[in-house]
Amino acid sequence: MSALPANETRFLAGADALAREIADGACVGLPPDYSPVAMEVVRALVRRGAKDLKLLGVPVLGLCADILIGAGCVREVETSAVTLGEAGLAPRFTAAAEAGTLKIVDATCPMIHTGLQATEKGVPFMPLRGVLGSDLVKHHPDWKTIDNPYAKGDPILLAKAIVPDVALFHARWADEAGNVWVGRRQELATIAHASKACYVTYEELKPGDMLADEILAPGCISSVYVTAVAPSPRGAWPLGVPGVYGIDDAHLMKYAKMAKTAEGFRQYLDEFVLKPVAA
Amino acid sequence: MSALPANETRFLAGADALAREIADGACVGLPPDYSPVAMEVVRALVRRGAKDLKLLGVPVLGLCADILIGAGCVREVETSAVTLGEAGLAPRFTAAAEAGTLKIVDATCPMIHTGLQATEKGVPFMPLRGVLGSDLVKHHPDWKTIDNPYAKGDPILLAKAIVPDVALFHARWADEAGNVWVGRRQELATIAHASKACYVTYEELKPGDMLADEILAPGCISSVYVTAVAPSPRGAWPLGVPGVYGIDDAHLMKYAKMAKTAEGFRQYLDEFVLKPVAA
Amino acid sequence: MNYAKEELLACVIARLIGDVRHVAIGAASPIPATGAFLLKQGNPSLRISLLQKRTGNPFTQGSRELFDLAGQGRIDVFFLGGAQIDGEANINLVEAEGKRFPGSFGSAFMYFSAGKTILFREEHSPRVLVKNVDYVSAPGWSPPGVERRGGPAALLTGKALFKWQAEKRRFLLESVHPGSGAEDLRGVTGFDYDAPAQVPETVMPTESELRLLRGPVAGVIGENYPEFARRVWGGQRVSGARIKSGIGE
Amino acid sequence: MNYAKEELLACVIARLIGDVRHVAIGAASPIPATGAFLLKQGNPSLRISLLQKRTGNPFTQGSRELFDLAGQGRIDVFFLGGAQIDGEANINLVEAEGKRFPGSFGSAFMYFSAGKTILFREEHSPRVLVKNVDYVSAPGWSPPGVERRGGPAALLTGKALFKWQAEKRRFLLESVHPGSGAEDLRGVTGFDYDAPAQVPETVMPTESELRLLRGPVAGVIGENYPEFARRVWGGQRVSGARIKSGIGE
Repeated sequence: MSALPANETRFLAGADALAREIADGACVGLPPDYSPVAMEVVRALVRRGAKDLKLLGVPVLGLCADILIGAGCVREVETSAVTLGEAGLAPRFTAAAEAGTLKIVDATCPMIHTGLQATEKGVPFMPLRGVLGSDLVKHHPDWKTIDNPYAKGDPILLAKAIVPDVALFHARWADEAGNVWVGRRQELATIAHASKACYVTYEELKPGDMLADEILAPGCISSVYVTAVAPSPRGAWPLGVPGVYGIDDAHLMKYAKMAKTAEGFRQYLDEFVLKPVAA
Repeated sequence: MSALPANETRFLAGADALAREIADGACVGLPPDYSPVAMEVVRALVRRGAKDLKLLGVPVLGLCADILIGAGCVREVETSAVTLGEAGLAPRFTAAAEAGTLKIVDATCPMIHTGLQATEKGVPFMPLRGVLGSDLVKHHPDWKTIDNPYAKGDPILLAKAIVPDVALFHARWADEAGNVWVGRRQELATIAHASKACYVTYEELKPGDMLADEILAPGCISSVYVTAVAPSPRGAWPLGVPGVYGIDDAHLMKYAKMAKTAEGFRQYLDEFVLKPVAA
Repeated sequence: MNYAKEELLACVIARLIGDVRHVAIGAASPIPATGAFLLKQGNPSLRISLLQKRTGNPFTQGSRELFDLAGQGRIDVFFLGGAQIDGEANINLVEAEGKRFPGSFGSAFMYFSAGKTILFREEHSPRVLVKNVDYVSAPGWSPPGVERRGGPAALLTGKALFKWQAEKRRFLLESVHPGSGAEDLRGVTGFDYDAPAQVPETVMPTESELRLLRGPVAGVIGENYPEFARRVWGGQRVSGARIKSGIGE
Repeated sequence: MNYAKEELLACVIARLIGDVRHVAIGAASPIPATGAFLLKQGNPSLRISLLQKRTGNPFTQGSRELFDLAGQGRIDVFFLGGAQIDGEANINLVEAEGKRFPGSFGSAFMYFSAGKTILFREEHSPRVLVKNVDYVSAPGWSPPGVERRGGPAALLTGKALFKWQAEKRRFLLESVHPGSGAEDLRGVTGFDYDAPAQVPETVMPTESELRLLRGPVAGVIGENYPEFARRVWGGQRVSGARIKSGIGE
């Protein structure tokens, strides 16, 4: 009855099968590097030559965006930042931005959360305090300043509802009912709730239904939101999964170094992306 | 620096000590009967003769409200409903409403959630679809209809931010760091985030810090929001704690029967409330 | 085969739900829940979200999530009742004639946001089915310009089934339940409605429907509406409970 | 006792935070984090929320919770930097002179919502400290009528400490770090500022501060900023890590 896909989770073979479901041109909502990122799907998107993606950082982007941008898969990003954290600037993002080959919509973290929360609630906008006077407001196509209807002379900013085509992330567990467990990384739930489709890779399959377990349920995203899942052990590498494996800082440093030049980046792709790598 | 209380959880002796912290006249946010209710504190409020409370149902009220209303502790309720579920109408609420001795602000569930979410985000209002044309809109003092600033001729309703003085509920666990675990009952988190003070009784104390545990953290409310906790084993009785004990349906039926008359209700208070009862 | 009135109503509800993906059931609605779980026996992929499911509750974000799901367009069918329901499908859950009812719950939102709403009230009397409700908890229709995803689809009572005609803003009598007395219906209905010359009788439960109701459905309903299950199925509940884990949600 | 520049800056930050309840630290801010954890050694009830804490992250509602906390007025102190910072305390994290920086992060919100913000940027040069930023990621002040809970309190660089004068919308030089050359400061600062006739020298770290930094503080920082800890403290990190569980957060 609605435009949303059927609410039964499909089980796919792996990251490459999942990457084939993400259409060229899609707006893809992605978590930050410290929230499980479906890195193996990111590599699979490069392998399948994805084109014209719009990446939405919820609320910031990191390694996955830099790889996709460097590989030519991305037309536009909307984000509060693109950064490799301690490993420094995201080199391919920076190069593309400075060359003018990438459309960038600059935002600020809570406005992205707010726009997704609007979609989560089914409302066309949601207000946020602050931000006024920032040049972000001048340049963002979807923000509006109104007068607070509850007070006089009290301007307040509105975020327009953001509707990603695809939510993409990695989870510690999926279960046989199609639920996924993301623990405290609840920005992933917000992306899932707001997106038209939601694709998730997982470390491990749990038998049964995690929603029947009072302890696991609070960290779950119900299968009602999950379009398809695929197994991808160590699928977040070189990023981490809290409680399972940490961020591979040495690899991030290596990436930051190699990706400083277009040639180094191509070499990185050859070595770590274009042939599927079991980390 | 802010009006909010210091963010270190205090540990109180029990439900009666906790009830003494809730001032007469306070606006108290309460969960529904199927989310852990701090029933022993409700009984303690009756024992200490609390007065002029305003009860906010998030989003509906049940047994706890009916007892407090019957005992004369309540000046006003704002709620989407007061009900005993399968045990039928809430008899003391119904009697007080029909006698005109209770101020009632009628709301609808998602508008209460929305008003609390506004406070949670620090914004003065938040919109919600639907509801327009309901007589609730005519009578609610804090709702406003505006034109969607993103479209022409598209009226939309706003909820004003709701700021309860007190959030009051029961949790399965508290830990030594002052965090509480409420599992999937995340309406409790919203009440805690939006309230000026938050009081929680708990079934059991967990050693250590649950936020350090990736599995327990997602069901926790951080101590940053928790003013004070107190032990109260079986403190939700005759209501339940998911995964620990169920609702005592027979007792609810008994209550519904006894509370049909003012006399029966006084008898119920004598038997189950005025002397502390270990269920 | 004999059947209880509740069983007949549940069978009608199963048919009214139809071929959808996601039914949500609010507070204290054992008969709608029974109808939904009956339908699920033949359509295991039907998702049923019980707001008050006591164990394994499907919502991980608390009671807000049902409304968020509806706002997102992920709830196809919802159920509403009313202390009063009028001929324009407005419902009143608040107060009438000096009497106070529990309150509007989520009706004012869900009536707009669910794909379709089935109105259900067992009592069929001029006291309940009125010309105009005393208080509009949730309106049956909205003027042009007011965003509204869904609205009423049908009204089921203990005596009859009405179809909602959105363009005419009027109910059409679809069938009268066996033994309810079609001839007296206008006398016990406080609002005017359309009716065919020949009013069909509501289809009775089949034996296979009754077997399902008294077996697996009674089991799952008994977990969440114990009083109701005891009243309707008494002892059968036990046999249902035994196989409950096979049907899940 | 010798000290690293980072240690001096952390000690200044600890003093700037002052007597508050809740400090939040955003992305990639090892020196502010070091200052906060140093302060916590003497004030164990100080709450430090590290947005990117790798284990035992304090947020259970994901990255949104930091901003919600600030919106609720529960964050007393926050830190911001800038590719450019100007004399009116505006910051630019987006772009300048053809160069692209990571982006504004949460600055445009946190600068308004935290009780006070400490501006921190190690590089003290006319390239960073400019008359007017090329792009306002977050404004240093807001016109009357614009709701704003907090704003800048101070600007700390690798050379000096400035106090923000809200009423004058201008920085006041408070102290110059040992060996930074007070006399040259106007030459390397692109904006105008007030200064006392005699500019004091920034207070150096004490031995007890250095002992805490190199012990427990190095341990907790090493967990979350491993590169930084390696660079500043090298081997000491290990001894810190051993006692980390005793200090928690």
